[in-house]
Amino acid sequence: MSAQLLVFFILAALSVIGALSLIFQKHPIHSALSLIVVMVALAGLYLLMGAEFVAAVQIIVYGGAIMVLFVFVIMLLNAGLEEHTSISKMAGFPGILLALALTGFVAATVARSAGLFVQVAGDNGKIPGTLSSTRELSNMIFRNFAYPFELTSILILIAILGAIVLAHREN
Amino acid sequence: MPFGLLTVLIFFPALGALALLLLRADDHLWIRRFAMLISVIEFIFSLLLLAKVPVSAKGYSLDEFHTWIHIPPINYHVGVDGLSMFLVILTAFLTPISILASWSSINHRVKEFFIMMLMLEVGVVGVFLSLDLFLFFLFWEVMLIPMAFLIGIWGHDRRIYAAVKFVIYTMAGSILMLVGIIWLYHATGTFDLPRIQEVLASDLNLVDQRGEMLLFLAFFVAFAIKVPLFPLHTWLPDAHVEAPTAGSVMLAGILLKMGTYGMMRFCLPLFPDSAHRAAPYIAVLAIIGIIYGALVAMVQPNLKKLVAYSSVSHLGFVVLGIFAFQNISMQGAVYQMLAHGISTGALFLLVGMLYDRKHTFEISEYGGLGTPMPKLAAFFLFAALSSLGLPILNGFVGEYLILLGTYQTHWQWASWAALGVILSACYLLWSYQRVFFGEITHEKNKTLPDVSARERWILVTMAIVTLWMGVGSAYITRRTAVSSQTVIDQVNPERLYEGTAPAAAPPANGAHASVLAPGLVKKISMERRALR
Amino acid sequence: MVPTTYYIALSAVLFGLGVLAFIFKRNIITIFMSIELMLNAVNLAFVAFSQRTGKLDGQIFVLFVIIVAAAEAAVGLGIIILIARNRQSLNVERVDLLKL
Amino acid sequence: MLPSAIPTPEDFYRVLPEVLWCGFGTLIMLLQPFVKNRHFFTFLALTGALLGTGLSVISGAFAGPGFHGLIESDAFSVFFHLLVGTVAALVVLAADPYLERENLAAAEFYALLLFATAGMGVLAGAQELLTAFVGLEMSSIASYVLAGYRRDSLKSGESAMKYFLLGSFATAFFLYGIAMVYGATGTTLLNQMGAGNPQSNLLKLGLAMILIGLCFKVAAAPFQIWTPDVYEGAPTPVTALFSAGPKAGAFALMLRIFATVPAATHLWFWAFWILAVLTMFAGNLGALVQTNLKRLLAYSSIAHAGYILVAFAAVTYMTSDLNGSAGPAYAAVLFYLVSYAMVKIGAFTIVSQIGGAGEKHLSIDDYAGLGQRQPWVAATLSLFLLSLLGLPITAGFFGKLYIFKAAVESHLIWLAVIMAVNSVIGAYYYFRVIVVMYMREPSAEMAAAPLVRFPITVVLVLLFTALGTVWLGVAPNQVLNFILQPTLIGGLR
Amino acid sequence: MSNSPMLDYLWIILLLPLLGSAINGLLGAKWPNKVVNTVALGATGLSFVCALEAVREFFANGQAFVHREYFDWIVIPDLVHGGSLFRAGFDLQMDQLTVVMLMVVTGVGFLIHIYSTGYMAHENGYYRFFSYLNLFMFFMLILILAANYVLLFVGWEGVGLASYLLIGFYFLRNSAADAGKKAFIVNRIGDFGFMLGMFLLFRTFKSLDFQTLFANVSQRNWPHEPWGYFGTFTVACLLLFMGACGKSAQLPLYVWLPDAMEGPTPVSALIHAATMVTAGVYVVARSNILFLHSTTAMTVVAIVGCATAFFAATIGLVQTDIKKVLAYSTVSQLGYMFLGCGVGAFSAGIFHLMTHAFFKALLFLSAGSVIHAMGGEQDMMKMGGLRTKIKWTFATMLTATIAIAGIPPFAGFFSKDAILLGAYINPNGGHVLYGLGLFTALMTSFYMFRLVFLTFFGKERYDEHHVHVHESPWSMLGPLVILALLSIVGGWLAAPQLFGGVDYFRAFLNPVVGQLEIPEVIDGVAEHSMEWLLVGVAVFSALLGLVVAYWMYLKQPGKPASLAKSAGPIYTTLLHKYYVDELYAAVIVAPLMWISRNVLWKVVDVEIVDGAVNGLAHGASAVGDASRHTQSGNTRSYAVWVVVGAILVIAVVFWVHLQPPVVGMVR
Repeated sequence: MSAQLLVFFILAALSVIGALSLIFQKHPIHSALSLIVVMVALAGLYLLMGAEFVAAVQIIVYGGAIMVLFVFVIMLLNAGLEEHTSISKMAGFPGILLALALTGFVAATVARSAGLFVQVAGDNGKIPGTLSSTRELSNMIFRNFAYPFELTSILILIAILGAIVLAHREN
Repeated sequence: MPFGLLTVLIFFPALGALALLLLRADDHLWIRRFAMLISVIEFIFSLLLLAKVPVSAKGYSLDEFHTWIHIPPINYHVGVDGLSMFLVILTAFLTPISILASWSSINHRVKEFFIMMLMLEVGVVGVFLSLDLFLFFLFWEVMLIPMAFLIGIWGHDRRIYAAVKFVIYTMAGSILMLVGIIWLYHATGTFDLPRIQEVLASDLNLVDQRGEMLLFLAFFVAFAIKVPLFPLHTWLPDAHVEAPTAGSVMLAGILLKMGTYGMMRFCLPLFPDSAHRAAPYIAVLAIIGIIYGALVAMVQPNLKKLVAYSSVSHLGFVVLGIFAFQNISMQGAVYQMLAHGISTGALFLLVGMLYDRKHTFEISEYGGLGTPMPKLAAFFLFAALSSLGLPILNGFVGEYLILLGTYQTHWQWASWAALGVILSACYLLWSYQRVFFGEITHEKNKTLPDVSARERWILVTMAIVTLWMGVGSAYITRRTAVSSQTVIDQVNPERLYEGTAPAAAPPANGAHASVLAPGLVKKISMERRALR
Repeated sequence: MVPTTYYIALSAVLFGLGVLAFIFKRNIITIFMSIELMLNAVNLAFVAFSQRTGKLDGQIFVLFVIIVAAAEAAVGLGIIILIARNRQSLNVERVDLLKL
Repeated sequence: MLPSAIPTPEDFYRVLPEVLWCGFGTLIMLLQPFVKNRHFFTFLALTGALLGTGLSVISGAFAGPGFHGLIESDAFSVFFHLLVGTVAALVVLAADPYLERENLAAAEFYALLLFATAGMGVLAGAQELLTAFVGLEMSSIASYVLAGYRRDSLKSGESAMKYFLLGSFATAFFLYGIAMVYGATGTTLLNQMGAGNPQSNLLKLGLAMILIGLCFKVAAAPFQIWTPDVYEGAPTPVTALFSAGPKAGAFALMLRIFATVPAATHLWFWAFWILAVLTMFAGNLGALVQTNLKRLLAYSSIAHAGYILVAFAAVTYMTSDLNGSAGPAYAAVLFYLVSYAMVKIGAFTIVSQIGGAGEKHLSIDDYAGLGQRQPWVAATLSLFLLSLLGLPITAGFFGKLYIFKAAVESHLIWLAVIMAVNSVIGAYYYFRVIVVMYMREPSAEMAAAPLVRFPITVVLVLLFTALGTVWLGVAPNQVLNFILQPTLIGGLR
Repeated sequence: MSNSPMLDYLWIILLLPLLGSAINGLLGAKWPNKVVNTVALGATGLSFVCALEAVREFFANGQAFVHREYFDWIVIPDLVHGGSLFRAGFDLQMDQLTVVMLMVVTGVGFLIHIYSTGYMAHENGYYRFFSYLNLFMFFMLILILAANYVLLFVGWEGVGLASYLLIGFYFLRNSAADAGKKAFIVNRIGDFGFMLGMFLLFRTFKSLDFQTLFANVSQRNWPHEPWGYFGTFTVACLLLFMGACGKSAQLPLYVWLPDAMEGPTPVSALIHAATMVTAGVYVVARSNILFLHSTTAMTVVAIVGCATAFFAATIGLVQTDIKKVLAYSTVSQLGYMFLGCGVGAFSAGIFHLMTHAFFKALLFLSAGSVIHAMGGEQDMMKMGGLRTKIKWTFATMLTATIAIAGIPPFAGFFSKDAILLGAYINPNGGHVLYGLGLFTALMTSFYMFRLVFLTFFGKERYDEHHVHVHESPWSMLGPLVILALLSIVGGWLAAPQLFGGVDYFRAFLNPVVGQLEIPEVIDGVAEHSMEWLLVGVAVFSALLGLVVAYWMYLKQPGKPASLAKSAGPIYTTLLHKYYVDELYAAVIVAPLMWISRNVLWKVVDVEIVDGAVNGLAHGASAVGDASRHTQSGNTRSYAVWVVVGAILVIAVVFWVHLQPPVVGMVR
C-alpha cells in the first residue's frame, strides 16, 4: 500500500467518522465540530489530489467562515440538546432504510463505472504544477467563467439582502 | 359579406346576451322583454333556413369557411344540412318558449338567468352548425357552463349536486372525445369534417380496425352520456329534477339531441366499420334503455323524474333507429329527436307550471287537479299523448318509423323496443290519473288557478306544433331525407336491403320467405373487412 | 496513486450519510449541516473528477459551490433564526403548521 | 490562447435582460434608505421588469452563444425571458397593494423579485450546467427569502424553512448529478456532452440526479410534497411567482437538457411517463379534498406540472423515435407554460386580494356568494378556473389540446387517456369553486364585511391575465407562430 | 267536376265530426247544452248524410272501388331510385266492406248521439262528452275509410284514445279513471302486435297500402302456409290478430271491456258494443286475403273467437250488474264474429257485426234507459217488475234480447246461424267449434232472458220511496225504436237461400272478402236438409235458454241462489270472472312494479349505476384523503419522499427498458 493510499484511507476514515459523528451527536455544537472534522479531512484529500487552492479555500471559507457562522448561530440561539421526537413515521425505519439503499446504489454504481470516467490528461491523473494550477484557476474563473462568477456576486447580494430581511428585528 | 346567416344564427344570441349585460339588473321586466325579443328574432332567423336550404341539396348548404388557427389547422367552418337545420330551428323555437316559461318563475338574478339562456343557445346552435371537429368540440364544451349555471343557481334543493354531476359526467365523456378528435386529426391531418370524410373514404387503411374502434368509442361514449344511453343515464334524472323549468326544457328538448346528433354526424359516417361491429351491443343498450327507462319512470313518485326517465326511454328509440342503419329508421330517429323535443319539452313546461303553483313534484301531493284546472289537464293530456306516441301527434311518426325501419333488418330489436310503446302508455297514463283524476285529496289544491294567459300561449303554441308535426311530417322528412341518406350511404355503402321494387316478389320454386332473416349486417361487415 | 474510484465512492458514501443525516436529525441547524455535508461530498467528487480528467473546471465548480454554500448559509441561518424566534424551538418536527 | 477576460459587447447584449433586472434590483437596494414612498419602488421595479422583458428582444437579435458558450441567446431563451419578465412585472403590480396592506418593506421585496427573475433568465439561457446551477440558486435563494417575507407569520416562516431545507436538499442532488455528468463526459457544456458514452451508467445516474433536482423544482410527484405547504405559507403574490416563474425556468432547463443531450433523450420516456402519471394523480386527488383555495391552487399547479410532463414524455418519445419530430411537443410545453402562468398569476392575485389583511380569508367557503357580491371578480376568477379546467375559448384549453395532440402523435394514447381522466377529476374541484361562488349564499360574516377593494394595479394584472387568457383561447396564432418558429425548436436540437 | 263529388271529398265525412269535436271542446265550455247539441248532432248528422250520399254515389258508380289520395302523411323519399321507401298517405278508400261499416258507424253513431242528448242532459261536462263522442266518430271513420294500415292505425289508436276519454268521463271516480287507463293500456298491448304485424308486412311486401299489398298477394301467387308453418302470413296475421284481440276484447286481452262499463251508457253502446270493439273484426275481414294464406292464423282466430265466446258467456251467466252482463255478452258476441272470420265465413262475421251493432246498441241504450229510470242503479238484483212502468224501454229491450238470443226472424238469428253453419262445415275441428258455439248460443239466450226477467218481471226489489221510476224522454226512446226496428229487419238482408231469401249481404261483400263455399253435401247429408237441421238445433237451443231462464228466475226464484250455493267454487269463480284480473295483477303487474321499483330503480339505478359513479367519486376523494397523510407537514417525512422519488427515478432509468407502446395506428 502506497503512502498516498494510506493517507487516503486515514482521511477517508476520518471523514466518514466525522459524518457519522455528525449524525449521532446529540448537541448541535458537537455536530458542527464533527462537520468541521469532515471538512478538514476533505481538505486533506484535496491536497492529496493536488488541488491546493481548493483545499485552502475549503479550510478558510468552509471550515472557517461558514462553520463559524453555524457555531455562532448555535450559540446565538442557545440551542440545547437535540429534542428526540419521532413524529414522522416515514423518517423512522423506512426512511433510514431508503437512504441507505440510495447510498448503496449510488456508491455501487460509481464504483463499478470506473472504466467509464472520461480521461483527458492521461492516466496518471497528475495535474500540471500547482502554482500554475492556481493561476490557471484564476484565468478560468475570470475568463471562461466570468459570467457565472459575476452572477455569484448577485447571489451574495441576495444572501445579504435575505439575511437582513429575515433576521432584521423591527424595533 | 364575410359572414353569412349561420354565423348570425350562432352569434346573434351572444350579442343579445352582451347587450343584456348592459341593462340595469333590477329592471326585470325589460330584461325579460329584451331576452324574449332576441330569442324571437333568432327564431325568425332560423326559419330563414327553411327558405334558404334547398330541399334536395346534397352536402352542406350555406357553409362558411374562415381560417382561424394555423397550427393545428383549425377553421371556422359552419354549414347546415337537413339534419342540423331542424335541430337549429327546434333550438331557436324552444328558447323563446323557455324564456316565456320563466317569465314569472325566475325572480332572483334575473339578468344572469336570461344571459345564460342566450349563451346556452349560442353553444347549442354552434354545436349543430359546426363542420369543424374542433369547433364542434368547442361549442360542445361551451354549452356546458350555462347549463350548469341554470341548474346550479336557479334549480331546486339538490341543485348543486345535480349541476356538478351534470358537468362531471359530460366532461368525462367529452374529454375522451377530445382525445379522439386529436387522434383523428393525427390520422387525417385535418379537423374539417367533410375533409376527414373524404380522407377516410379514400384510404381505408388509414386507421386499423382496433384504432377505428377506439376512436369510435371515444366519440360514442361522449355522445352516449349526453343522450343518455343506459347505463350512463343517471345524471339525467338528477339534472332534470333540480333544473328550473326552462333548464329542463332546454336539456330535454335540445341538449340530449346533441348526443344523437353527434352519433349521426360523426360516429356513423366516420367509423362505419366499427359502427357496424358495435351496433348490436349498442342496440341492446338502447333497448334496455327503452324498457328500463319506462319501467323506472313508471314507479317514480316524483313527476319530473318520471318525465326525465321517459326521456331515457324515448332517446333509446332514437339510438336504436340510428344504429339500425336503415334510411327509414334514421329518418325516424331524426324525427323522434324533434318530436321528443316538443313533446317532452311540453311535459316539462306543464310540470313546471304545476310546480309554480304547488312547489312540489311529488305526485302524491297532487290528485284530482282536473277539477280546478281543466285546461292545464287538457294540455297535459295532449302532451302525454304525443309523448306516448299517439298517431297524428308528433311522437308517433318518429317511433313508428324507427321501429318500422329497424324491423326491416332486425325484427328482434324492433320487437323488444316496441314494448316501450306499451310501457309509455302505462307510466304516462298512470301518472296522469294520479295527478288529474279522482277527487281532490289535498284541501289546498282546490283553489289552484288554471293556466294564465301567458301559459296558455305557450301551451297552445306547443300543441299546434305537436299537431302539425304529427300530421305534416312529410314537410320535414322530405328535407331530412338527403342528409340521412348520406349518412346511410356512408355507413352502408352497399345498400343491400332497400331495393326499389315496389313490392317484393314471392320467392321462386316455392321456397318460402322465412321470417327469421339472416344477419345481413354481419355479412356486410365481413365483406367490408375482407376489402381491407 | 489513489484510484479516482476510491474518491468517488467516498464521496457517494458521504453524500449518502448526508442524506441519512437530513432524515435522521431533528434540529434544523444540524439538518442544514447535513446539507453542507452533502455539498462537501459533491465537492469531493468534483475535485476527483477534475484530477481524473486533468481539467481544472472541476475545481472551479468547487469554488462556486462553496460560494453558493456560503450564500445559502447566510439565508438559511437567517431563516433558522426567524423560526427560532417565532417558535422557540429548533425541532423540525415541531414546525408543522402547514400540512394536509 | 486564453479567452479574453473582457466580454464583448455582444455578450452583454445577449444577457441584457439579466443585466437590467440585476441592475434595477441593485438600484432599488441603493435607493431604499433614501426614498420612503413605496410606490416609487413599485414603479422602479415595474420599469426594470418591463425594460428587461422588452429588451430581451435585443438579446434575441444577437442570437448565438455568449460568454464562451456558457449561455445561448436564441428564440427559446427570448421566449422564456419574455415569460419570466412578464411574470415578474405582474407580480410587482400585484404585490404593491399586498405589501402595503401587510405593512411589509417594499424595496427589498422588489429587489429580491428582480434578482430571482434574473436567476430564472439565466436558467433559461444557460448552455452550461454550472451557469444553470448558479441561475437556479439565484432564483432559489431569493425565493426562500420571499417565501418567508411575512416574518411575523408563523406560516410564512415555516414555508420558508421547508422550502429552504428541502430545496437545498434537492439542489445537492442536482449538483451531485452535475458532478457525475462531468465525470462521465468531462464537460458541463450541454452541446459537448454528446462525447460521453450514452450507455455509461455514471452518465445515466448523473442525469437521473439532475432530473431529480429539476423535478423537485417543478413539483413533480413524488417530489411535489413540499409544494402545497410552501405555496400556502408564502405571501400570495410570491406564491403566484412560484407557480409561474421558477417552474418555467426549471422546465426550460429540463427542455434544454433533455432535448440536447443525446444520452438524456434516449428512452427516458418511461421516467417521464411515470412521473407524469404520478404527478397528475397526486395533484388532482390531493386537490379534491382541499378546503383552502390557496392550497387547492397549489395542488392544481402540481397537476398542471403533471400535464406538462405528459408533453415531456412525448418529447422524449419523439426524440427516441428517429422519424418523429418533437416540435409540436416542445411547442405544447411552451404554450402550456404561457397559458398556465397567466392563469395562475391571475388566480393567485384574486386570492391575495380576497384573503384580506393577514390572509385570513383563504377558505373556499369565504368565496360563497362572491358571484353576487362582486360579479366581476367572480367572473374573472371563474375564467381562470375554467382555463385551468381546460374549457374552450380559454388559454388552458389550447394548452391542454396541444399536449393531448403531442401525446397522441407520439402514440401515447393511454397517457392521453389518463390525462383525460385527470382532467375530469380536475373539473370537479375547479367547478366546485365556481359552484361555491355562484350557487351558495355567503356566510353571515362575509356578507356583512365590506366589499374587497381592488386597486388599480391589481385590476391591471387581472385585466392583463384575463384578456390574455381569452386572447390565447381565441386567437393563439401569434404565440403559436412564435413558439413554432424553426429557430426556436431547431435551436434546441 | 267529377260526377261523384262526395266520393272525391270523402274526407268531409270524417272532418265534420272532428270539427264538431274541436268546436265543442274548445268553445263549448261556456255554451248552453242546446248549442252543444246542435254542433255535435249537426256534425254527426251531416256526416251521416254525407256518408249516405257517398254510398249512393258508390252504388251509382256500379260499386267501383274508390281510392283517393289526399296528402302524404308520412313519407320517406327514396333518393336513389325515386319514389318513396315508405309512404303512409292520408288516403281514403271505399269498397263494399267500407260501406257496411260506414253505414253502421255513422247511422248508429248518429242515433246514439241523439240518445245522449237525453241521457247526458244533466251531467257536468256535457260539452266535453260530445266533444269526445265526436272525436270518437272522427277516429272511427278514419279507421274504416283508411286505405292503408298506417292510417287505419291512426283510427285504431284514436278510437282507443276516445274510449279512454269516455270511459274516464267520470274522472272523479277512481274506478272510472282506472278503467279508462286499463282500456288504453290493454289496447296498447294489442297494438304492440298490430304494429309488429305491420312491420312484418312492410318488410315482406314493401307496402302497407291495402290496394298494393293485397294486389301483390293475390296476383303473385304467394304460397299458402299450411298448419304449423310460421311464415310471413302466419306471423303477420297472428300479430294483426293480437291487435284485434286487444281492440275487440278477445282472450286474453278482453279484461278491459267489462271495466269499460264505467263510462256513460251511450258510450258503452256506441264504442264498447256497436263500433269500436268491432274494429278488430273489421281488420281481420279487411285482411282476409292475408289470413286466407295461413291455415294457422285462421285456426287461431277461430279458436280464440270460439273460446272467447264461450268463456265470456259463462261469466255473463252470473253477473248481476246489468251493464256487466251486456259487456260480457259483447265479448262473447265478438268472439262469435271472430269465429265466423276464423272459419272463413267473413261475410257472416261482418254480418253479425252489423246486426250486433243494432241489437247490442239497442240493449245498451235500453239498459241506459233502465238505469236512467232507476236513477243510476245498475244492479239487476235491485230492479224487477219494471215491465209496466217503462213500457217502451221494455219493448225495445225485449226485441233486442230476442234478436241476440237468435230467435227467428230477428236479426241475430240470421247472422248467428250463418256463423254456426260456417263453423260446422269447417274441416279443421269445425264440429267442436260448432258445438261450443251452439252451447254459447244457449247460454246467451239464458243470460239475456235472465236479464230481462230480473229487470222487468217479478217483484220490485227496489225501494219505491227513493227511486222514482220514469220513462225516458223521446230523445232517448226514439233511437231505441229505430234500433229495435233494425234489430228485427236487419237480418233479412242476408236471409239465406234456405228460407227462400237472397243473401244480398253476402253477394254484396263478395268482391272484398273471400267467400266460404257451402258445399253441396255436408257430412254425407244433402246441404239443405243439413242446414235445416242446424237451424232447428240453433233455434231449439235459444228457446231452451229462454225456458231455463224463465224457470229459474220467474218460476223458482230461489233456485239460482241454491244452485249457486251447490256449485260453490264454480259459481264464485264465474262471479269473479275466473279471477283473470287478479291473475294478471299478481303475475304481471305486481311483479313488474315491484321489480321496477325495488330492483331497477332502487338497486340498479341508485345503487349500481349511480353507486358506481358516486363510488368512483368517493373513491377518488378517499384516495385524495388518504394521500393527505403523506402531506404530514413534517419536513423529515418530506425528505424521505424525496428519497423515494430519487430511488424511483433512478430505478426507472436503470431498469425500465420497455419499448414505448404503439397503439392502434398503422400510419
